[in-house]
Amino acid sequence: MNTTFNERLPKVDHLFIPFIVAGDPHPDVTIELALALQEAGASVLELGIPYSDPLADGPIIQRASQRALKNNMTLEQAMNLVGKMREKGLNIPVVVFTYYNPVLQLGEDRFFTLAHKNGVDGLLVPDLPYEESEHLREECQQQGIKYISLVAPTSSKRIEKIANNAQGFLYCVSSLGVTGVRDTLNEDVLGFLTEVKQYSKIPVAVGFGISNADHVRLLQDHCDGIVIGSAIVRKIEELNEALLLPTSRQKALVEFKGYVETIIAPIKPCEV
Amino acid sequence: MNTTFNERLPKVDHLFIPFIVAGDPHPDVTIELALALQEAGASVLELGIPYSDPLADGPIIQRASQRALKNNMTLEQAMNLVGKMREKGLNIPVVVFTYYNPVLQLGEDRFFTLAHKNGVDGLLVPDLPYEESEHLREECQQQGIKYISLVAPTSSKRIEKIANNAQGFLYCVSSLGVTGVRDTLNEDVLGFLTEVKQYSKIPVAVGFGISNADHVRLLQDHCDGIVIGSAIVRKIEELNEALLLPTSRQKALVEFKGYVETIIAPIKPCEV
Amino acid sequence: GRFGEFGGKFVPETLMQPLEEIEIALKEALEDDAFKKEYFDILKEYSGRPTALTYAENVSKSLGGAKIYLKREDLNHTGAHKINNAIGQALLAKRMGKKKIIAETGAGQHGVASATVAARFGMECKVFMGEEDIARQKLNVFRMQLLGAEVIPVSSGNKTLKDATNEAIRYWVSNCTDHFYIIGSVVGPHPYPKMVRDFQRVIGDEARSQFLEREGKLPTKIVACVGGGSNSIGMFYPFLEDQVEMIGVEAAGKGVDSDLHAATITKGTKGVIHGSLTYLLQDEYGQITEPYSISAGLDYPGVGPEHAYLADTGRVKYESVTDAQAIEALQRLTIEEGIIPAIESAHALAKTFEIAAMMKPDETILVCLSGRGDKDVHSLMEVIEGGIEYEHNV
Amino acid sequence: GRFGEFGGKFVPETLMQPLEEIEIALKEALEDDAFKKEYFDILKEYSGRPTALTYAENVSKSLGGAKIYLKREDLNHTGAHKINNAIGQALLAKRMGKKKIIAETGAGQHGVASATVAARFGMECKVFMGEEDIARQKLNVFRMQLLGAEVIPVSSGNKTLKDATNEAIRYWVSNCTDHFYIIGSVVGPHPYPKMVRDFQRVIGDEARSQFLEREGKLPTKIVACVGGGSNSIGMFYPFLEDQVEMIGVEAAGKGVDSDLHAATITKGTKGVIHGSLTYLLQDEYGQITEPYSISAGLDYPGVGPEHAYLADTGRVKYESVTDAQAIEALQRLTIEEGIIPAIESAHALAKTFEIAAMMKPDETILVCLSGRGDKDVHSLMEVIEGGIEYEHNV
Repeated sequence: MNTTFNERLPKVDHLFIPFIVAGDPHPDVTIELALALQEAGASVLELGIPYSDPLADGPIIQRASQRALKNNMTLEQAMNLVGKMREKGLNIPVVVFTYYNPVLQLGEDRFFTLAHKNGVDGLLVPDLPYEESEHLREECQQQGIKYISLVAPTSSKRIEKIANNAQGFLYCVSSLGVTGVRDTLNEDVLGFLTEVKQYSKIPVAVGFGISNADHVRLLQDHCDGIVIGSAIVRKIEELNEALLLPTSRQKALVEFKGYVETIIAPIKPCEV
Repeated sequence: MNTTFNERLPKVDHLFIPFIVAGDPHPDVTIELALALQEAGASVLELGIPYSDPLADGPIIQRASQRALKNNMTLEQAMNLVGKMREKGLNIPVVVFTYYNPVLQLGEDRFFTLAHKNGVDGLLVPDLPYEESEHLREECQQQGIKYISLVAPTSSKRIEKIANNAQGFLYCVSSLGVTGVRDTLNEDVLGFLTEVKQYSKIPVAVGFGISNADHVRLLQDHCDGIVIGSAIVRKIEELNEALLLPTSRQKALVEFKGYVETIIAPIKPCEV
Repeated sequence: GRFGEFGGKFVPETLMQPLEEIEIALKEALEDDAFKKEYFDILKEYSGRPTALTYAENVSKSLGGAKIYLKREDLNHTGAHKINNAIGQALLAKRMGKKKIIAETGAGQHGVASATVAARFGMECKVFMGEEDIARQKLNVFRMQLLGAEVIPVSSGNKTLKDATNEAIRYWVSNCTDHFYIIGSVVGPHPYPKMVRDFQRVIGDEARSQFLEREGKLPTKIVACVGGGSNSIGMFYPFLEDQVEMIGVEAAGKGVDSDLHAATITKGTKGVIHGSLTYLLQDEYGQITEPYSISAGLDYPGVGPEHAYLADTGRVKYESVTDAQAIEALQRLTIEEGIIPAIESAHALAKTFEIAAMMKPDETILVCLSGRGDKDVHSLMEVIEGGIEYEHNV
Repeated sequence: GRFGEFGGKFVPETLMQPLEEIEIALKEALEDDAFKKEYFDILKEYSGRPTALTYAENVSKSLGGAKIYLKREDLNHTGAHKINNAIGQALLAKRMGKKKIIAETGAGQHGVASATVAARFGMECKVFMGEEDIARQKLNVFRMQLLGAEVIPVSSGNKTLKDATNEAIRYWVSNCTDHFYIIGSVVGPHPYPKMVRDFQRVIGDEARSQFLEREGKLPTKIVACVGGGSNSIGMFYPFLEDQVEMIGVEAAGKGVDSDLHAATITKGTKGVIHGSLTYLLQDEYGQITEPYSISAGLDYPGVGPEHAYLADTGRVKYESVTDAQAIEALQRLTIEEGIIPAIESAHALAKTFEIAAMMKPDETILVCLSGRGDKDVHSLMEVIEGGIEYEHNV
């Protein structure tokens, strides 16, 4: 059990976990972006499912969701998109990041069928906290899908119980608030990460607001992985038109990959 | 006592009591209008004092008041205007028609001084009913000024007491409502007049809404006098510009006199 | 029908008999337990009385003086004390067999109250309103229409409250046999000033017993705004025999030394307006002059004759407050207590705040919050340009 | 934290601890007599409770069926039931030492209530409001600003209530350590649906004892409108164990068979919205769809989870009423009873009138008049073009 995620996980000092939204700016482009991220050194791909009411997300990912929804992206289509990524050579673990309602409407059985069929390795549901996720967590465990748990700066006494039951990697929310680019990170996060690492038996990744190489440098000695979402999605938004035009897409993908490499330079992965 | 009014009163079958507003359209013109009315057969002149809030008046007399107020007409000036009318040959009794507030502000002493000086013979205060007028009525009596009382269709049991104390002539309000031109008169007025005449020891005049010769014809056998206000004031309004221009004034006065004569034709006065 | 020398019935003869009928009917009604029960039941079950007595704790503490209590007439159905009187008069009209009512209105509050009771009692209702006021108070016009009333535009004079009242009286003269005229304040010919007081004294009666229950004593001072003066008479009357200082607050507009104010008692002279001898704003010739106040409800050139009497006897002191002071008080109560008062009531508040600050913490002031300020928010949006500059100084 | 399968806490991990703190504080508060006394004292002395129970005699008689009683939440301070809950939550926030509050608002009623209690308790207040709603409700925006609140325009999504709620939650996630989020209806994550119910049950508790006093028995049926559903839960809850039929009325907008409605229970499916498992309007992929109703207060794609539960158990029936039916009911109550109801409440009235006509005169209906319609007069002016066509048929 639980082999796929771990088998696919590169053996690196620091996990680099990029986030993109399925269908932004177009389903075909999402595949190319995933492959570019793998080339840039991604250890795990977090694939966001666009949602009408993304409570935990800031404006950048909200806008990306809106673009993807205009492309009629759904949870099912996004999981099938992972299958196409696999066909095109994506080897790293893929975690589907989705609000709970689309999963509920799709149905758990259908979700797992699609996950197995398409090589989806993990599931992260930002609005399904520990108490509400018990059933889905167990199902995931039985189905060999990593259910990714989050801990937040407010979690306090909850950290231990969440860490004890976490799978894949433990996602530490860097600070209060929703996803988004932040200019500075509150250094309180370092103590928080230290505390979380005491309880965690699996890699501890940190996300929310990590936007540049300085942030990465600040965090790298205090965690096992770094999630970068809004900074990447903002770059995709910036390259939106170029990515959509077949004639300029390759050039845009190169720029995209270079941008990502710059951010994660401090933890440039090398096999260990 | 009480000689002036009666001395000046023409001996006719039917009193014709026209109403005009002092200062409308101009003080000088008011004098000319008064003289024209005398020529047309007026038995008594009712001279209206313009007031800011003429509660008992309809739109025609309201507008005339506004015009007169713009000419800065006041109660005192209006009474002095009567003096000038006398100088120019006005012989018939003059009753000042004024709301109570201007009298109150002028003061009773000053009012009587001005009345005597200018040959004012009577006073009619439309908002000073029997119960409120006791003091002023007595003062008038002592000063030889006729205090004109009104009875209305709603007066019922009050008619007798009002009639018993009436002086000069008793003013019957033809119908419910304020002054104004009416197309038709309610024939209920005939019974009302008959009732009033039972109690009255002095001439009974009827007013409010009497607008044309047909009205006069209807009423002439049931009363001793007829008050015509709004119909005359409306004609003055119509002739406003012509009356104001010295070059056209005489022609307008002739037209005015003709109009008045037409209305009162049924009771064309002849000395008895 | 007099309060000292003030009051009376200065009306056309046509109205004398109708007024006498009202006087007789009123006297009988007020002696009839069934009538009183119906009146108080409707006040309770329809209008939501008793209205609350609110301790304005934040303002009292920030001023550092007397404890201020608000009598919350704003919580009445339709949002002001006007409904107390409209209910009473409509019940009297019903008792007299009149099924058509007339009312005058300035800002529209009494018009809405009259239209409301007309709907409730199945009566026809005509509301006279100046064309100027109609243009300024479109929403209240629509409220009245929604309630089934006919709003009759008045184009005479300055097209505001005084003219609407004139026109309502004129209409009444023409239709007095089957119409009942519901006057909105303690003005007009006798018995109106007394009748409106009788139907508004519930404010003071309630406040007196509520205050005794809460504080165990009577208030040191009582403050209320005075336009025609119905909320203030309603508040003052039940305390007249008590050792309580009372202050009526008139609208000083742009200042009592300017021509733009409505401070009738402060600056007016004796005269007759709308059937009653009282203080009014007039020129030396007795022509009534136009008042001015930011508050449509205080923008009236006369005042109830009983106030004139209470001013002359010295039992009640009358002072005045400018537009600017009223706006400041409105904002202060809003931001410190979460209550948006009517701009009329804000005049009483401004005076209250001024004197409370000079009083001791064991002293108390009872102030009549005669209505809610929702109706004024639109005007305030225009006055308070660039948002709220008033500082929150709790 | 569930009502059957409904409810729960579907929120980001960051909010789990703050929610637990609220849950604990709420439990302690509701067991603390001093807290309850303060809550009830403020309801009475500040908001004017108990609100009246009005027998709608004219409408009852013109329909010829059941006697209709109105629970008059429109007479509350600020004009709707929203203040009951805002007072309760603000007191809880104070107890928890939080001096900053957040609220979301659609038409502005809850925003005004929150701004009001913030002023009263000396708290800082941010109100999130969709840009569309801000444009449509300028006066309520100014009321909130006058009360010292900051109105934060929300430009995400369709710029209405759902989006304002999303944005309020996002802001709360960022500021949960020192901010208290006052949710305006029985929605959101546990313990909000329970807490809001606990602070709104005063409606039903009062109505139950008032009704027993007036009629000597319980009502045959109870009707209330359901958007999020706070006035209806507040009304229904104290009667759940009684033999009383209850009907919640949703907004059918242009018709439940069109795409333009907000009939969540009638036409929705189970899902998660704003932290709670309930019925909602969504597409087959779980994307929440935009609701529609003429009534901003019912224009919400979800519904309180307790309503979902009461619908599933069959204890309460949920039906729906169109825009046109609601407008007609609003006009009917206005013209026959002199009470302008909120367009939200008019939905409950439309259903009430429909069923009352089929009931016997010895039967009774209790309906929650959740708010006053002054706020809707402006919109109605646009809807009812050419004046009132509805016939007065008393």
